[in-house]
Amino acid sequence: GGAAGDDPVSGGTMRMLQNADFSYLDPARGWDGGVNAFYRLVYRGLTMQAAGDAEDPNAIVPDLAESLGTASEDGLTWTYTLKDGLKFDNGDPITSAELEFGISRAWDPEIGIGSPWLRNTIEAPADYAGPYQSGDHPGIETPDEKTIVFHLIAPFPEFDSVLAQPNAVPFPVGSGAGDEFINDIIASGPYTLETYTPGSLIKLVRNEHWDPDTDDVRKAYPDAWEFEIGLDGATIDERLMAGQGADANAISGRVQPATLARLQAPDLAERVETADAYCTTYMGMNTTKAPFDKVEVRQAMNYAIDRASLQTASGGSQLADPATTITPPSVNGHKDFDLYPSEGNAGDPEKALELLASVGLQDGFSFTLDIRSQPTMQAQAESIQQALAKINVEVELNVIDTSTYYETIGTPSQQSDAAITGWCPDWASSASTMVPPLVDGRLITDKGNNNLAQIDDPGINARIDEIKAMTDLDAANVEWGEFDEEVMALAPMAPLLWEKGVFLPGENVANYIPNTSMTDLTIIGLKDPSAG
Amino acid sequence: MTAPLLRATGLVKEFTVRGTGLLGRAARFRAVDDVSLDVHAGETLALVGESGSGKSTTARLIARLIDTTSGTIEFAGRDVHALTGKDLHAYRGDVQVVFQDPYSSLNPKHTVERIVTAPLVYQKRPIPGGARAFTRELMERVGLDPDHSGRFPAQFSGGQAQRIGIARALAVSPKLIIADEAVSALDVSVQAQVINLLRRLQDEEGFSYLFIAHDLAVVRQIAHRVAVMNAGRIVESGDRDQVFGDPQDPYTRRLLAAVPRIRPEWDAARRRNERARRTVEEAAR
Amino acid sequence: MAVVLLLVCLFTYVIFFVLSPDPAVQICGKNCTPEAIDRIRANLGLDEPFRTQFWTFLTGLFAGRAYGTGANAIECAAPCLGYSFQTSQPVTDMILQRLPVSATVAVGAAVLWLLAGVAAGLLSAVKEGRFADRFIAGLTLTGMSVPNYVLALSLQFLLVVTLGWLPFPQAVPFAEDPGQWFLNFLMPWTVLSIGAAAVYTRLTRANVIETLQENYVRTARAKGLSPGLVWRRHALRPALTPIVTIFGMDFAGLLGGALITETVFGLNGVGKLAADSITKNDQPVIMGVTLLAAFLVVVGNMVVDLLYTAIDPRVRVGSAT
Amino acid sequence: MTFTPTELEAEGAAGGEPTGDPASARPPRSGRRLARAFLRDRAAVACSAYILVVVLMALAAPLLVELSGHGPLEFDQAAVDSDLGGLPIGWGGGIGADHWFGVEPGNGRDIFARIVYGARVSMTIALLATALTSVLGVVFGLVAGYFGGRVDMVISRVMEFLMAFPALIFMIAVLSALPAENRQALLVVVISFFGWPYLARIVRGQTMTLKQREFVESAKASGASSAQIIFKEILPNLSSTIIVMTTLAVPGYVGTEAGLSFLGVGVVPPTPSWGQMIASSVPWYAVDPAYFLFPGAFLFLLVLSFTVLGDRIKKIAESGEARS
Amino acid sequence: MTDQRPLLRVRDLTVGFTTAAGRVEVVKRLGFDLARGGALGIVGESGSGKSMTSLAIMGLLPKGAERTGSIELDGTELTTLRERQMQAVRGDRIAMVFQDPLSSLNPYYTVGTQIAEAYRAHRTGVTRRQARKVAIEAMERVHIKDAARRVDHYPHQFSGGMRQRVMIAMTLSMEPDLIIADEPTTALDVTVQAQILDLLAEIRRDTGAGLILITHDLAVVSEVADHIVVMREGDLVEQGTAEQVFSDPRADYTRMLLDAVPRIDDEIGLLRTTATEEPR
Ligand SMILES: Nc1ncnc2c1ncn2[C@@H]1O[C@H](COP(=O)(O)OP(=O)(O)OP(=O)(O)O)[C@@H](O)[C@H]1O
Ligand SMILES: Nc1ncnc2c1ncn2[C@@H]1O[C@H](COP(=O)(O)OP(=O)(O)OP(=O)(O)O)[C@@H](O)[C@H]1O
Ligand SMILES: [Mg+2]
Ligand SMILES: [Mg+2]
Repeated sequence: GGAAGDDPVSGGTMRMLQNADFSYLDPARGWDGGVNAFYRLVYRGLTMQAAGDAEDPNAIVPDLAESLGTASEDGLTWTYTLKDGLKFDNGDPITSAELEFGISRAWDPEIGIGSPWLRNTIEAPADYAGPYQSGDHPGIETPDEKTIVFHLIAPFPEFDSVLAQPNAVPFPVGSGAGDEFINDIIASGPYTLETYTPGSLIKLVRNEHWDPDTDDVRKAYPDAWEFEIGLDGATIDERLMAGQGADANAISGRVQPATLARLQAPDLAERVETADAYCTTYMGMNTTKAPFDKVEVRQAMNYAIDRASLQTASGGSQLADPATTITPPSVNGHKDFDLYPSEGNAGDPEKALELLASVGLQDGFSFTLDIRSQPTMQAQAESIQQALAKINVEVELNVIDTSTYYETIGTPSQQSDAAITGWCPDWASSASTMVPPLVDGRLITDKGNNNLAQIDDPGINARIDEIKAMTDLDAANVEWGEFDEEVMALAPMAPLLWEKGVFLPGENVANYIPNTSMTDLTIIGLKDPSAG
Repeated sequence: MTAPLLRATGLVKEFTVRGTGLLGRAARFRAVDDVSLDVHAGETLALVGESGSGKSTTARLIARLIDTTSGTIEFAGRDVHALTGKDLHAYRGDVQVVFQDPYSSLNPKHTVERIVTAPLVYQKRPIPGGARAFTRELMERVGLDPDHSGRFPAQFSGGQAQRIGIARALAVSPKLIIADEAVSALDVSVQAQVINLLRRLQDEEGFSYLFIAHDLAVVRQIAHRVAVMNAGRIVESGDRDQVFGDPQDPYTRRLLAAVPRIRPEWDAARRRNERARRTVEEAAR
Repeated sequence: MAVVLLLVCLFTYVIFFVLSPDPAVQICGKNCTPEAIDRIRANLGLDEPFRTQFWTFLTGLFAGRAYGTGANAIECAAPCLGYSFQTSQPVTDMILQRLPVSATVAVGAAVLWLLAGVAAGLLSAVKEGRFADRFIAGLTLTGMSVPNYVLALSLQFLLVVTLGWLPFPQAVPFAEDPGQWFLNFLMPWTVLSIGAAAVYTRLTRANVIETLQENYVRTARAKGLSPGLVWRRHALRPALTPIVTIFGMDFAGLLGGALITETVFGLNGVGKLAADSITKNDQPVIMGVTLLAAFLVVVGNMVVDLLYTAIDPRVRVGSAT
Repeated sequence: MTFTPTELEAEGAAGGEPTGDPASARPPRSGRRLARAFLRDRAAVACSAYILVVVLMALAAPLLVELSGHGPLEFDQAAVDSDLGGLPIGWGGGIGADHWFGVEPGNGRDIFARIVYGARVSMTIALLATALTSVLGVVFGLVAGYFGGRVDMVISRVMEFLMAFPALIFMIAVLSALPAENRQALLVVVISFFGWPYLARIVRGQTMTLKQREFVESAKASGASSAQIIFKEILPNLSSTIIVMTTLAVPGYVGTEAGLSFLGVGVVPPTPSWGQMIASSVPWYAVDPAYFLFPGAFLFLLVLSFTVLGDRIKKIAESGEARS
Repeated sequence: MTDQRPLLRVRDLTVGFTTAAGRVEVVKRLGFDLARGGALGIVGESGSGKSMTSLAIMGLLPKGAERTGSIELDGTELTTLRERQMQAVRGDRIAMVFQDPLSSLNPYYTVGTQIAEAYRAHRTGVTRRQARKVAIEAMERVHIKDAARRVDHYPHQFSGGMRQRVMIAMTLSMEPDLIIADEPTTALDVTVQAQILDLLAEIRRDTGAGLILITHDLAVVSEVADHIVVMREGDLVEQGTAEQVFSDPRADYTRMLLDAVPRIDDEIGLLRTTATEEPR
C-alpha cells in the first residue's frame, strides 16, 4: 500500500481526530479496535500482529520475544525468550517478571475486564484474583530474566495470537493498582503519554527509552501524536476535507456516508483510502422461539432480505458490501459462497414464500427485532422491515439504548425473536474466533451470551472441537471456510453486510493504511514534518 | 327590651403576622380586642372608626368568614360557633354581607341573574318562581331595570352595581345585613341613593343592619346606634344622638372634630334662597 | 432552598437507582460471570439497601468517599458526585473539565442577549407603536419561535458551508488564537442568545412602558426634571430590576450546560457531556450534571434574591409603619 | 428548545393583577366582537390558516399519501445513488413529479409523506401535552392559591423543585432509559410533568389576588363550599389567562417534542417526526440541504404560528375581555 | 396685592381623546381665574374631568390627549411653550400634589433624595449637601418629626398621611407660585385629612402661593377654597365664590350635589337626589 507516493519522514506531530474517547488507557481494561490501535503506540507484548503494510497483515510476529513461542509436545507449555535492551519509559528494564506481572493483571476481577483470552487459555486456580490480591501467577513461570513459560489449560495451537492481545503487556511489578492507570500509563512502546484530558485531548511524545533496534515492526516516524477527541463526525469530515493548517497532518476513522458525494472532487478523490471489512453485520434468529425454530423459516429470511437496499441504507456501495458468509473476505479462512442467492442481492421473495409455504406460513407472521438506538442500525432494521413486508412478515422494532444493547441481547431471557448486531474476529489470522463463538451450543450462558441463535447442534459442536485441535493453522483455516458453509446451511443467522471503510487522511500523511479492524498507527508518518 | 338579634361578647381576633427581614419573628397581632355589641331586630348599628381599627375584621367574625380567637357570637339565641351543616347554611341565609367595592364584590364573569341566585344555589335551596322571575323581582325591589338581568357587572355603573350586591343579599331573605363600607366608594349623589334604598328596605322589610363606615356624616344619616372603634376596641357606643351630640370618649371627639363640614350659615342661607326660589317658581306657574 | 436541593438529589437518585443499568455489570465488562458481578456489587456497596446507598452518596457530596476496598479502592474526593465506571473518572472531575467551555458559552451568550435584548427593548419602548417597534416585535416573535437546533444548523449551513464566512468550529484555546477562539464561539453564542434576547426584548419593552405609566414618573415630570433624568433615574431602574431576577436564573440554567447547542456545535461543555453520557447511559454522570444544574439554578435563585434585596429598598428595609 | 420563553414572559403580562377600573367600565366585548377583532388581525389569520393546514394535513395524511403515491415508510432504491453514499438522485434532494419534496438519502423514502405523517405526531403530542399541562397547572395552581398555607407551601415547593430541575437532561435520561413502547404517551407525560408548574405559578398568583376579591368572600358568606368557590367563582375569571397560556404553551411543546426526537429519544423509528427528520438530516445538510430545509421550515413555521397566535390572542384578550 | 392680573387664567380649555369609538372631550371649554394667593376648589363627581384639567395645566396629559384653549400663568401663555420651557415651569412655578402618595413616590429612592432632586432640578450649582438640608427643612415644615433621620427613609417606611406630607414637602422645597393638589386627602382617614388640610392652609398663608384643590368632597372644598368651580362630565356647571356657590347655587346640578351631601350636624331625613333612579 502506501499513500500518495511520498514516503514518511521522521519528525512532526501526527494528529488524530475522533469522536469518542478511548475506552481505557489501561490495556488490561480496554479491548476494542480503536484502543487496540492506540495501545500499539505505547505498549509492547511478546507477540503482535504484523505491520499494516506487511504481506499478510493478519499474521502474528514476535515483538518483545526473540521469536514466536515454542510449544511442548502435549501443547500445554509454551516458552518465550525476551530480546535484549528492553526498557520502560522510566528507563527500568523489562524482564520476564514484569511480563508475568503485567499479564497476571488480567485476572484481577475489577481491572482485568479486557480481552478474556489470557484467562481462557492460561492455567490458573479458580480463586486466583490477580497480582494485587493473590500475588504471583501460578500458571506462569519465569526461570530467568529472559525466559517466560506459560502453562495452558488445554492445548491451544493459536497461543501466539493470545499473547498478541493488548492485555499481554509488561508493567513494573506492583504498579497499576486501583485507578493508577486510568489517567496515566507506564509505556513500553515508542511513545509515552504527555497529557491526557479525558474526553478531549491526548498527547503522546517519544519514549526516549524505546530502542528501535529491538522493534522490527514499529517505525514511529512522528515525534508526537495528538488525539483530538469529542468531535462530531461531520465536523471531522469537514476539517479533513478543508485540510487547513495542522489538519493536513490529521487522520481519522471512517468518513460519514453524507461526505462520500463530496469526495468525488478530484483533489479529494486522490487522497481517499479504502479498507475492507473485518466484521460481519448479521441478523441472529433465536432458534428457541417459533417460527425461527424451523430451518425453512430461517432460510426464507435469508432469501427475502434485500441486501442491496441494506447496502444503500448503510452508506451505499462504497461503505458496505452484501454479506453472504459469516467470515468476511479479509479474515484468513474466508470461503466465498452464497447459499441464498438473488438477483442483484435484492432478495428473492418468491423463493422465500415457497419456503414459508412449505411449513404452512405463507400468510406470514410477525416477530420482534432488537436493534440499537443508532441511526445506521435503525436504517438497516427499517430496510429489513420493508423487505420482509413483501412476504407478509411483519417486523416490530425493539429499539434498545446503545449502552444496554449487548447486555440485553446477550441475556437469553431478555432477547427477542431476532437481533441485528455485528461480529468481528479477535484476531484475523484465522476464523477460529469468527464463526465458533456464534454457534457453539456449549457457550450459551445466562449473561454475555454470543450465540444469539442459541443453536446447540451436536454436529456443529463436534466440528468446532475437531478444527480447533489442528496444529496446522493453514489447514485449519481451510476447514473454517467449510465450516462456515455448513453452518449457513442451517441458517441460524442471516449475514447482512460487510461494512467497509472510506478514509480521508490529510495531505501530508504518508504510509497510511487504514483498516476497519485496527489501523496500524506505528508505520504512519508525515511527508513534510515541518508543515502544519 | 327584647333579646337582641345578634349579640357578640368579648370578641378577640389575633392574626399571626410574619416578621420582616431575615430575623423577623412571627408575632401575634390583635386586630379585634374584646369587642362586644348587640344588634336588635329592625335596628341599624353603625360601627365607625379609622382605617385599620378592626371594623371589617369584626364584620367577618360575625359573618363567620373567619374564626374567632375567643369570645362568643349569639344569633337569635343560638351560639353561632356551634353551628354546622344545615344550621350553618340557615345562618348564612340569615346573615348577608354587602361589601365596599361593588365591582370587586360581583364576579365579573357571571350575569346578574347568576350572581343574585348564587346564595340560594350554594345553600341548595330552590329558587322561588324560577331564576328568571326571581331575578326580575329582586331587581325591581332594588330599583334596577329588570331587563338587565342578563348583563355583566361591568355593564353597570358603581351605584347600580352596589344595588346588585344588595339584591344578592336580599335573595335569601336575611334578618341581618352586614354592610361593610357599602357606600364609601360611591360619589355623593349615588351614595345618597344607596343610603335611601337601604333605609327604605329596612322600613319595608324590617332588616337589621350592621353598618360599617368611616364617614361619620353618612353614619349619622342611617344609624340608630353607633359604636366607635379604635385600635381593635370599642371606645364608645350608644344611641346616635348621644354619641354625636355628647361624645364621651376623647377619640370620638377627635374624630367628630375632624369631619369637614359646610358652614351651617351657608346651608341656612341656601335653604332660604331655595324656598324663595320655589315660591317664585310656584307663583310664576 | 436546601429542601429543594435535597428533593432534587433524592428524586434524581431514586429515578436513576430504578432505571440505571447495574454499574457492576458495566465494570465487569464484556466477559463477565455472575460471581464476579456479585463481588463487585459487594465491593461498591451496591448490595446495601437503598437508604444506606443514598446516605453514602450524600456524605460523599460533602466528605468524599471511596469506591471499593483495599488496593483497588478508588478515591473520590469531595464534592463527590459519583464515579463513572464507563470512563473511569470521578464525575466531579469530568464536569470540572467541561465547565470552562460551558461557562464561556454561557457568559458570551448572556452578554449578547442581555445587551441585545435590553437595547432592542428600550428602542421598542421608545418607539412604541411605530415601525421600529413593530419590526422588533416581528423579530422577537421569530427569535422566540425558531428551535435552536434549526437555527444552529441553518446558520452553519449558511455561514460556514455556503458562504464560508466562518471557519469550521474548532476548539482553540483563547490564549492560542483569540481571533479564532472568538469566531469559533460566535455561532453558539448567537444561537443561544437569540431566543433569550427575544424574551428580554419583550420583557424590557413591557416593563419600560409600564413603568413610564407609573405615578412616580409623572411626579418626576411634575417636578420639572429633564426627560433624560426622568428616564435614567425613574424609569430605567424600576423597569430593569425584574430583568435582573430573570437573568440570574437563566444564566445559572445555562451554566449547567446548553445541551443542544453544545451538541450541535461539538463543544465539549457540560451539556455535551450530559448528551454523551445519555447516549452511553452513563448514569452517574447524568446524575452529576443534573445535580449540578439544579444546584446552579437554586444558587442562582438565591443570588437573585440577595441582589433583589440590594436593589429594591422595599425588600431591603422592613416596613416601619 | 431548552428555552420556553413564552411562559416566562406570559407571566409578566398575563400574570398581572386583573385590572378593575370601575371608572372606565365599558361593556365587555362580546364573543362576536372579539372574533371580529381577531379576523381583522392579518397576522393572526395567517397563522391560524397555517395551523389549520397542518392540522388538516395531519388528519388527511393517508389521503394525501394516496395522492402523492408514496407511503412514509416505503423505500425507493431508484431515487438514491448507492455509489454516492445513498445521495438522492436529481436536483434539490430528488424533488420532482414523483417525489414532491424529494427523498431521504440512503433509503429513498418520500419526504412529503414523512412530513405529512410527522405532522400527526407533532400535533398529537403537543396538543395532548398542552391539555394535560393545563389541567394539572390549573388544578394545582387553583388549589395552592386558594387554600394557601401548608397546601400552598407543599405545592410551591414541588413547583420550585420541578422548575429548578434541569428538565431537558432529565427528560432525555428518563426517555432513553425507559422502554420504547408507548413512546408517544410517555412523551406527553414527561413533557407535562415538567410543564405544569409554569402555568400553575401564574394561576396560583391570580387565584391569590382573586381570592382577595370580595365576591369570593360573598360566596363564602352565602355558604359556598371551597370546591364551588374554586371552580364556579374563581375559575371563570382565569379563562383568558388559561387561553393565552395554553396557546403560548403549544409552540413550546411542539418544539420540545421535535427537540427530543432530534436528540433521539422522541418517537421510535420508523415513525416519522419532524424533529427526528431534522436530526437525521444533520450529516447531510451540506450535500442535501433540502432534506433539512423541508422539516426545518415546517417546524419553524408551526412554532412561529402558534407563538404569534398566542401573542395576538393575549393582546386581544388584554384589550377586551381580560379586563375587570 | 397691587397686581390685578390673576395668577392663573384659563380660557376655553378643552381636552380631548381620540379613541376607537371616536373623539371624546373630557374637558369642555373650561374657563376660570385664580387670583394671587387665592384658593380655588374644583369639585365634581368621578370622571368629571377634574384630574385632566390639572394635568392640562401641568402639560402632563397622558399620551393621546390633545389640549386646546389658553392657560396663562402670570401672563405667560403655557400652551405654546416648548417642552424644554415647560420643564422650567413645572416644579419651579407650579407644583403638584397627587392623590395617591405611595404610588406617586418612587420606591427606589429615599424621600430625601426625591425632595432634593426637585430642589436641584431648578437650581444650578446646588450641592448635594445643601439640597439635603433643604429637604430636611421642608420635612420639618410639614411637621415630620425627626426629619434629619427620616430624610433617609424610603417611601414605604412612612404611613399614608406622612407620605402625603412628604409630597407636600417636596412642593414646598420648590417654592412654587401655584400648588395644585389633586384629591390630596381622598386616601386618608378623616383625622389625617384634617391635618393635611390645615397644613395646606398654613402653607398658603406662609408662602402666599396660589392653591388649586381638586376634590369630590364638597365639605372639604368648603373648608379650604375661597373660589369654587363645579364640573360635570367635562362641563363647567357653575363657578363663583365659595359663599355664593354654597349659599346660593345657581345650577340644579350643584343644588342636587349639595342636597346629596350627608351632614354631620344637620337634619336627618331622606337625602335628596334628583332622581330615584340614577341616570344610565
Ligand atoms: N388576614 C389578616 N392577617 C393579618 N392582619 C390582618 C388580617 N386582616 C386584617 N388584619 C389587620 O387587622 C387590622 C384591622 O383590620 P380591618 O380590616 O378590620 O380594619 P378596618 O377597620 O376595616 O379598616 P379599613 O377602614 O381600612 O377597612 C388591620 O391592622 C389589618 O392590617
Ligand atoms: N387615556 C384616556 N383615554 C380616554 N379617556 C380618558 C383617558 N384618561 C381619562 N379619560 C376619561 O376622561 C374623563 C375625565 O377623567 P378625570 O381623571 O379627569 O376625572 P376626575 O374628575 O379626576 O375623576 P376622579 O374623581 O375619578 O379622579 C373620564 O371620563 C375618563 O374616563
Ligand atoms: Mg375595612
Ligand atoms: Mg381624578
